[in-house]
Amino acid sequence: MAELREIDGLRLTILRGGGARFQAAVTGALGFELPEVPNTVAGCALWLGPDEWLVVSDMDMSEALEAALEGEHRAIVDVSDARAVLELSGADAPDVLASSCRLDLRALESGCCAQTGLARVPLLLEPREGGVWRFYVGRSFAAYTRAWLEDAMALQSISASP
Amino acid sequence: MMRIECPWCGGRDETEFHYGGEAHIMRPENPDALSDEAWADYLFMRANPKGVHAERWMHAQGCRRWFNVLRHTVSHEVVAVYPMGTPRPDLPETGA
Amino acid sequence: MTGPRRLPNGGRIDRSRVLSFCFDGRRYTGYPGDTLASALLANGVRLVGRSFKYHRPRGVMTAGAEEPNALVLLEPGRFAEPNLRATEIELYDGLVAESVNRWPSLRVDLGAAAGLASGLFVAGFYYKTFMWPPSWWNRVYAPVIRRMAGLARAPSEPDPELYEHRHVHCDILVVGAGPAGIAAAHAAAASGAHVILADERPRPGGTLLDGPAWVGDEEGAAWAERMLAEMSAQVLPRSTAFGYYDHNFVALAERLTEGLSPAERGGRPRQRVWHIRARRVALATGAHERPLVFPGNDRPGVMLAGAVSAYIHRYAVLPGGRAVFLAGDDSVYAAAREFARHGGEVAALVDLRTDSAAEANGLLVLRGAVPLRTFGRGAVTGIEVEVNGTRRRIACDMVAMGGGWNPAVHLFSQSRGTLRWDDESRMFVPGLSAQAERSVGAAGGRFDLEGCIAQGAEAGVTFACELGFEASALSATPAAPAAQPGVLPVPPKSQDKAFVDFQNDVTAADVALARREGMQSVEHLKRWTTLGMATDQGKTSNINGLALMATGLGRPPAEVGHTTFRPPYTPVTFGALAGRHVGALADPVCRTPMQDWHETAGAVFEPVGQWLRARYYPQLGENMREAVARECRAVREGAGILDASTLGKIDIRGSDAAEFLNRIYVNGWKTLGVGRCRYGLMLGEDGMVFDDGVTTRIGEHRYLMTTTSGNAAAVLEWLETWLQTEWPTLRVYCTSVTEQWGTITVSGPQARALVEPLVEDIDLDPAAFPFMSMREGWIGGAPGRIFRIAFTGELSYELNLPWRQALPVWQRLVEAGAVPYGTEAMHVLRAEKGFIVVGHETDGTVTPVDLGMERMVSSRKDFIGRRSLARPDCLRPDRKQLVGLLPEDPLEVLQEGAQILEAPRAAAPVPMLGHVTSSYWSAAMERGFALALVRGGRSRHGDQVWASATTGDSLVRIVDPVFYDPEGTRLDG
Amino acid sequence: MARYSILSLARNALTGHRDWPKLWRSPEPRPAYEVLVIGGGGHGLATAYYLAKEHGVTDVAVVEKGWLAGGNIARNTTIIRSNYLWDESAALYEHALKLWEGLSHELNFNVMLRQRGVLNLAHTEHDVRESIRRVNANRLNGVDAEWLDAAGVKAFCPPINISPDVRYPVLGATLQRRGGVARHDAVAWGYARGADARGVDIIQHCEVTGIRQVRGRIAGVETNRGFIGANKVALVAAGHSSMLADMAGLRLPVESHPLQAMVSEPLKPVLDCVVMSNAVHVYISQSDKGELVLGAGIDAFNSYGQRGGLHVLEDQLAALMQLFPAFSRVRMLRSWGGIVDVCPDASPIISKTPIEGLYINCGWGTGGFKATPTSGWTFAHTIARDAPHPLNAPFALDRFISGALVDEHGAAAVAH
Ligand SMILES: Cc1cc2nc3c(=O)[nH]c(=O)nc-3n(C[C@H](O)[C@H](O)[C@H](O)COP(=O)(O)OP(=O)(O)OC[C@H]3O[C@@H](n4cnc5c(N)ncnc54)[C@H](O)[C@@H]3O)c2cc1C
Ligand SMILES: NC(=O)c1ccc[n+]([C@@H]2O[C@H](COP(=O)([O-])OP(=O)(O)OC[C@H]3O[C@@H](n4cnc5c(N)ncnc54)[C@H](O)[C@@H]3O)[C@@H](O)[C@H]2O)c1
Ligand SMILES: Cc1cc2nc3c(=O)[nH]c(=O)nc-3n(C[C@H](O)[C@H](O)[C@H](O)COP(=O)(O)O)c2cc1C
Ligand SMILES: [Zn+2]
Repeated sequence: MAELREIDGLRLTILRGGGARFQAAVTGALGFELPEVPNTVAGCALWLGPDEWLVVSDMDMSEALEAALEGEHRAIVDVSDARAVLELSGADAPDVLASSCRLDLRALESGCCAQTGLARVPLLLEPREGGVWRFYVGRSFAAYTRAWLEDAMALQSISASP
Repeated sequence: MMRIECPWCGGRDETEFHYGGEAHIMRPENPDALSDEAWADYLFMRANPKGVHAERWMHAQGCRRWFNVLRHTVSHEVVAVYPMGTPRPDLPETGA
Repeated sequence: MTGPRRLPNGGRIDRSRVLSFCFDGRRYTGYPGDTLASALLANGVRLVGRSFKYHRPRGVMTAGAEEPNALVLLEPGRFAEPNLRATEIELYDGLVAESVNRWPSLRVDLGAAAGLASGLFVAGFYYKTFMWPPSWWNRVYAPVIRRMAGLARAPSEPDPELYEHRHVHCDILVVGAGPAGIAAAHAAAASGAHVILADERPRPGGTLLDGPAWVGDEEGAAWAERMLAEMSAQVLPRSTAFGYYDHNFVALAERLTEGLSPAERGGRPRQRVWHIRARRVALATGAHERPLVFPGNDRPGVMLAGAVSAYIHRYAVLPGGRAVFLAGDDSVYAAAREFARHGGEVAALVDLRTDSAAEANGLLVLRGAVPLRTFGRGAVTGIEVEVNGTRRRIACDMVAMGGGWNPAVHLFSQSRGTLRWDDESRMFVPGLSAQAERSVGAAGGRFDLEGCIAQGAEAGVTFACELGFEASALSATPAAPAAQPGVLPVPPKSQDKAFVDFQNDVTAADVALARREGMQSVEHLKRWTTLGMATDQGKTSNINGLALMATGLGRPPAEVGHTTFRPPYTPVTFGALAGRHVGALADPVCRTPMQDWHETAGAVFEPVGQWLRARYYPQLGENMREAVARECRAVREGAGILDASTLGKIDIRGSDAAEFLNRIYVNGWKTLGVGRCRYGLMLGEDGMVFDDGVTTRIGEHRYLMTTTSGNAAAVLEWLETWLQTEWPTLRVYCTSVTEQWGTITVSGPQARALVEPLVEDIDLDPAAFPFMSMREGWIGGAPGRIFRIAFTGELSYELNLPWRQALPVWQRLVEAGAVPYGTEAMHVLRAEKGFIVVGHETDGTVTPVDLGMERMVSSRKDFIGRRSLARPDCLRPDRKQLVGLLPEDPLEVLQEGAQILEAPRAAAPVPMLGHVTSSYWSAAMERGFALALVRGGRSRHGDQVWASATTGDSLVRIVDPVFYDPEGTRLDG
Repeated sequence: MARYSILSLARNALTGHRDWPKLWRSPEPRPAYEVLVIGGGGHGLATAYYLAKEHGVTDVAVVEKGWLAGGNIARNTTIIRSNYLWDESAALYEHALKLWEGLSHELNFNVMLRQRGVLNLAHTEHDVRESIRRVNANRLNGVDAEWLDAAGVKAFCPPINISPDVRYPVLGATLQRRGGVARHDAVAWGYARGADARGVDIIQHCEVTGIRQVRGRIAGVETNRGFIGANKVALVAAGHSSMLADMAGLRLPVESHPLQAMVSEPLKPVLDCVVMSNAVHVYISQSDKGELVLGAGIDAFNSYGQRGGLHVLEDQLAALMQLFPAFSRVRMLRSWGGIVDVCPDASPIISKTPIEGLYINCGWGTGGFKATPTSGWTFAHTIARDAPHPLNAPFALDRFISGALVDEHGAAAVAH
């Protein structure tokens, strides 16, 4: 069994920058330290690159960040619309994912995240508590990604049936 | 299909990467000062060795960072991964 | 009982159910657990196929993946599968199969006439003939050759079934679930490692199921079952590892519906391709038995000895009544004993050697014998052998042969491991590994059961330890018993055909002929004779072929070498490799916020990159030209709206952003004011135009770049590449915001009137909001931006709205009277203005100077591609340059891609001056017009030339490429 | 050279085929040759053949590091066509096609040229435009070319799917009727036999390990079988060109990539023409033996491994499923890879070099099989006369300096 749903209402912000001052200022604004370990999540920030994070929150963080980072070399870019958020859950979710995802899913647990490809679509994968797999995927690709996953779910349930 | 070690994300399948060809080809400081031959050398001429090749890869579906790789062009063995801007590391002779 | 040759008991079949099946129109019965081959043999069917070239009658020769003869077309019709091996098809009720490569029937095959002329049709004969008269080759010979060739008919209907993929990582992959593989998986899994054990067959056990086997005092099959029950490995039956690729990547094809009739499959995916990345791989793929090469060795009824034992034990089928066993190694004795024990009559055990000590259990043994020929019309009725100089003819209905064993080193070799010829055992065995892998059991050249198991377990433990799991040490693998090498073939003396490659009809004489003609390398032998190129890929023939060549050359096999093992190990279905990337899921489709709307509106779409863009919106009764003309008029006379959401958008930030743009674009960026827009052109380092678009300075150190729709990802990567590799010190960040902003272009004299009601805080007055500038504000209740840029030449507002809020604004604009126009009208409108489109006016060979944009090209700075523009070829005055064209017949619309000629077409070759890059009907001018690249065109305005198209040649006049409103008076509405 | 004919075949059948002569000798290398050709692939052998036949230069050796014709000539998908966009290429490939048309007789060796027609499919408006552009250019250059709409494609190639409901529908295609396929190995063997008969020494298992120059002039080559002197050395080593050029201190605008191909199990005739698609990236034909022969694009990275990744084949088959859904249940029998030498402009180099006595022929990338006859013909001319023939003059090394590239990427579809 697996289930797929779309999550609405999250604010997504790309944050770019680096260095101690930057880190400190971000910590001040967000209340937690940005994850420095690649492919991990801290607070509400997901690691995307050595100087790049995705901040996921209920409210717009960009003003606070802009204010805190005044004078720093940084980028704060709202991508709330640019990416759709999907969540796949259920016992079959890993098998559904394995229909196209080439990551070692065994190595992924909550607290991690990974950018990768699924069915030729680039996306960001975040395993969450309770066996939930969250995807952040380019908005224009969302329909295709859903269709792919729904197809994989259907095949999975047929194969699983005796 | 190869597995390539992204210096940030670790080993990922080749399909996540874009290949960038030979590494360490510096864009000339002052192109105008170059002869047509020298410019052609920069633009087109490549080492293309059979053996260990210094090359660039970008983790396109991942962290989107470029990095350098030493890879054997026959065995496809990846013998070193190192950051952009650092010189090619010395290697003990590999028999691969 | 299902067939006269079925034994009353035994076998791993389910006798509780009788299955009925049909072969070549005749009905037979069998049991679950049978293969098509075993069921046919049980029914006494011996003729099952015809060979490729001579159409010789053939029977089942093996019991597995190496079968060269028994090929069938399974389920003619929608579920057709060509060229399957009957030895691998699991029987199901209602199965229908046909033999292949025969006409009109298997028994009476006219193609067998080729066999009569086989004296001519030796290896390589094609190359020596069919050349006279020359015209006959294409008309007569080749079509006949083609009709004769090929095995089964190709399927002709779309595939009703589905295939899927799975990607997994594991610690240890074990290929082959015979004793060695089971032992390896068991030992490895016990350590807690994640182990996958795959076997191509439906049931694990390997050769343990083929004959009597004891592991200690446990019966072999029971041992296998117990071990499997005990271990926590993931077991994949019916899964063939078909390719071993770089970095321990192994691909498997799993057959999910094997043994089920089409009706029983219930929409289940038919096959699944596993992509396994394993940290360690154990190859326990067993060995293939080597046929003997002697005249008449291809008659139906001649089988491999191991297969005879397998048919008895797996399927309770005694494939013959009275048999001659031809032994090239000791394992044939065991098969003969089994045959006799199960009621078969062993007419003789003919040993080609003189020195075997194998136990014959009272069977008649003829030592030092040479098989001379076989007899029989449909199937074998006897064999002649020579023993000590005397010839003996022995009547029989089956000949079981075995020349020794070839380790199944296919995957090992694919992994780039090097093979070693072992003189003692006379076989190629795995030598140096190239990857994290080990061959164990028969695949590694080990043939004693105890040794196979010990070797497997040792590999399992070693792997587990290497990977950091705790595994208990085992007792060491016992020393291998003395090698019992089989025999290698020697060239037979007789004229009768002695087959080496059964499917492709390559005989020992062909090998000798190839040698005499100089085709002495095994690779030449293969390509000259097609040895090893059939659907079995030489599993039974390669070693015999190279051994014959070695003997002929008087060189050791090690020197002669082997041909290359290539994936797949056994054939893999195309559809399975394609997986779910078919039909609607073939390739991602990118959708804009207005995509649903376009679909509802009946738009015709065109692929642009991964997008499907609305090309035009035909209204009732309109053809494309009418629709596009209407859309164009709407823009020129009223207002149109275009969904431009597909344009690439890149947010560029940082204190060095202007410097960065300066290096990327041909033109200068340092003077652009905040809120202003500028058109930019970027080149490859070779000086050729790569992309273009408008970039806007939206803040002190912040720009928004737009790119062409198809190039968005490439441009972002281009920017990142330069930043990361050449200019890491530039303080610039680039972020894609393509899908953040839905983009609606409102264009036409009425544009302002349409936009005005939507905006709350932006003054649209041209004085306050001039051309090539940008304003931020609220649009239709959403925070957005408006750009005054115009690809149509009309007053235009390009609205950027948050993606999810774009559709309502679009709908409001439509309701207010804006006419949606598609990419085709957009192209017409921009071409009227002489604006280029990358991909129309450029093809990777066009510089900005060619496009007449030399004034844009800054001389005060360096930029990517600049130096290339100074190369001699880029300075030629006769380069092709962008011009406009007007057909002398105003009603004519030139063909895009028409070539420009000085004079009407003459005899080829005709010098060409250039070509039409874009051509349309202009509703505004009420005439056809075009853009073109023409040699030295800029200095030729006014000249008449010809446009030469597939549809004919037309007289055209070269003009300035700006056709419409050259002064730009319409920009402000 | 013993001539092949129906009679000779019948005569030999009577004597049990005992008396066929060797196709070529296996001579020991002599100390020196006038011309030494490095590379016993199709192009090297054709070069030697035409040196002897057209220019009377018979003091020639071809040295091959492995078995004769085991490089790309042994592993290509055998597509032959001449419908290239630019005048320079069209002239070159059309000359080749004309030679192909008489080759079996010229060589007295049936190379099994089958002119079944080559379709280059168009799937987007862009493809359509560029296809028509090429058709027009071809016709004006005297190359046969037609533009077919989707219905025309279906009529010419019945098994193809032209439904508009697929992701990349077939909008039309260019057709070159004279295009087709040939038996790749036979081409090399035929040239080898012809060259050998004219006195050329073909030396297999002889690997060049160094190129000796004396005072800026070629003196000969070092090989694993010793030094062989030569007045002129011709590099025709396809995927290994950079390696050899490097031995002479030359850098080339060439990179070596894997290019993969595959065959299906043999089937009764089902596809009578060659179908190529750039946009969805696959090309297919059916051989005389009945296999479907398929290829795709190169693997992205540099390699001398003669193998590539499975994903390339998977993508290619997914593309095929759009074009030929009925082939879904056909099975892949064998896949393999070659090493293709790719130039930045997807055009070859047939050229003198800055080193006196050294000539180079390379950069054919994914598409040199079809050019084999002319590649050899023009190269022989260049070597014998020490000057290019007008046909290959545009394909000199110095075009990379002047910028006069012959860019066949943009419009000429997949360059096979
Ligand atoms: C999978 C694939 C599909 C293709 N499909 C097509 C197609 O459909 N149509 C088409 O026109 N073209 C096609 N090609 C391209 C075509 O095969 C090549 O362009 C052409 O064969 C190259 O010329 P060649 O035959 O001389 O090369 P090769 O056969 O590669 O000859 C070069 C020879 O040089 C030898 N050599 C290298 N180094 C040394 C040394 N140091 N000393 C001695 N000898 C050396 C090599 O061993 C080799 O035999 C394809 C290529 C591949 C790989
Ligand atoms: N000369 C002899 O006496 C002789 C000869 C042959 C075998 N044997 C006996 O055979 C046994 C060898 O055991 P083993 O475990 O090495 O081999 P095995 O033959 O018992 O098992 C190999 C298994 O691997 C499977 N396989 C092969 N290739 C595969 C692939 N690519 N993908 C998936 N599955 C694949 C086979 O179908 C088989 O089930 C021993 O018992 C030995 O005594 C003896
Ligand atoms: C046009 C063509 C057709 C081929 N047909 C077959 C075939 O029917 N069976 C086969 O096993 N291999 C076939 N091959 C592939 C060869 O076996 C071999 O893989 C190829 O020549 C590359 O050599 P290698 O695999 O030894 O490296 C074919 C190759 C080509 C180029
Ligand atoms: Zn990464």
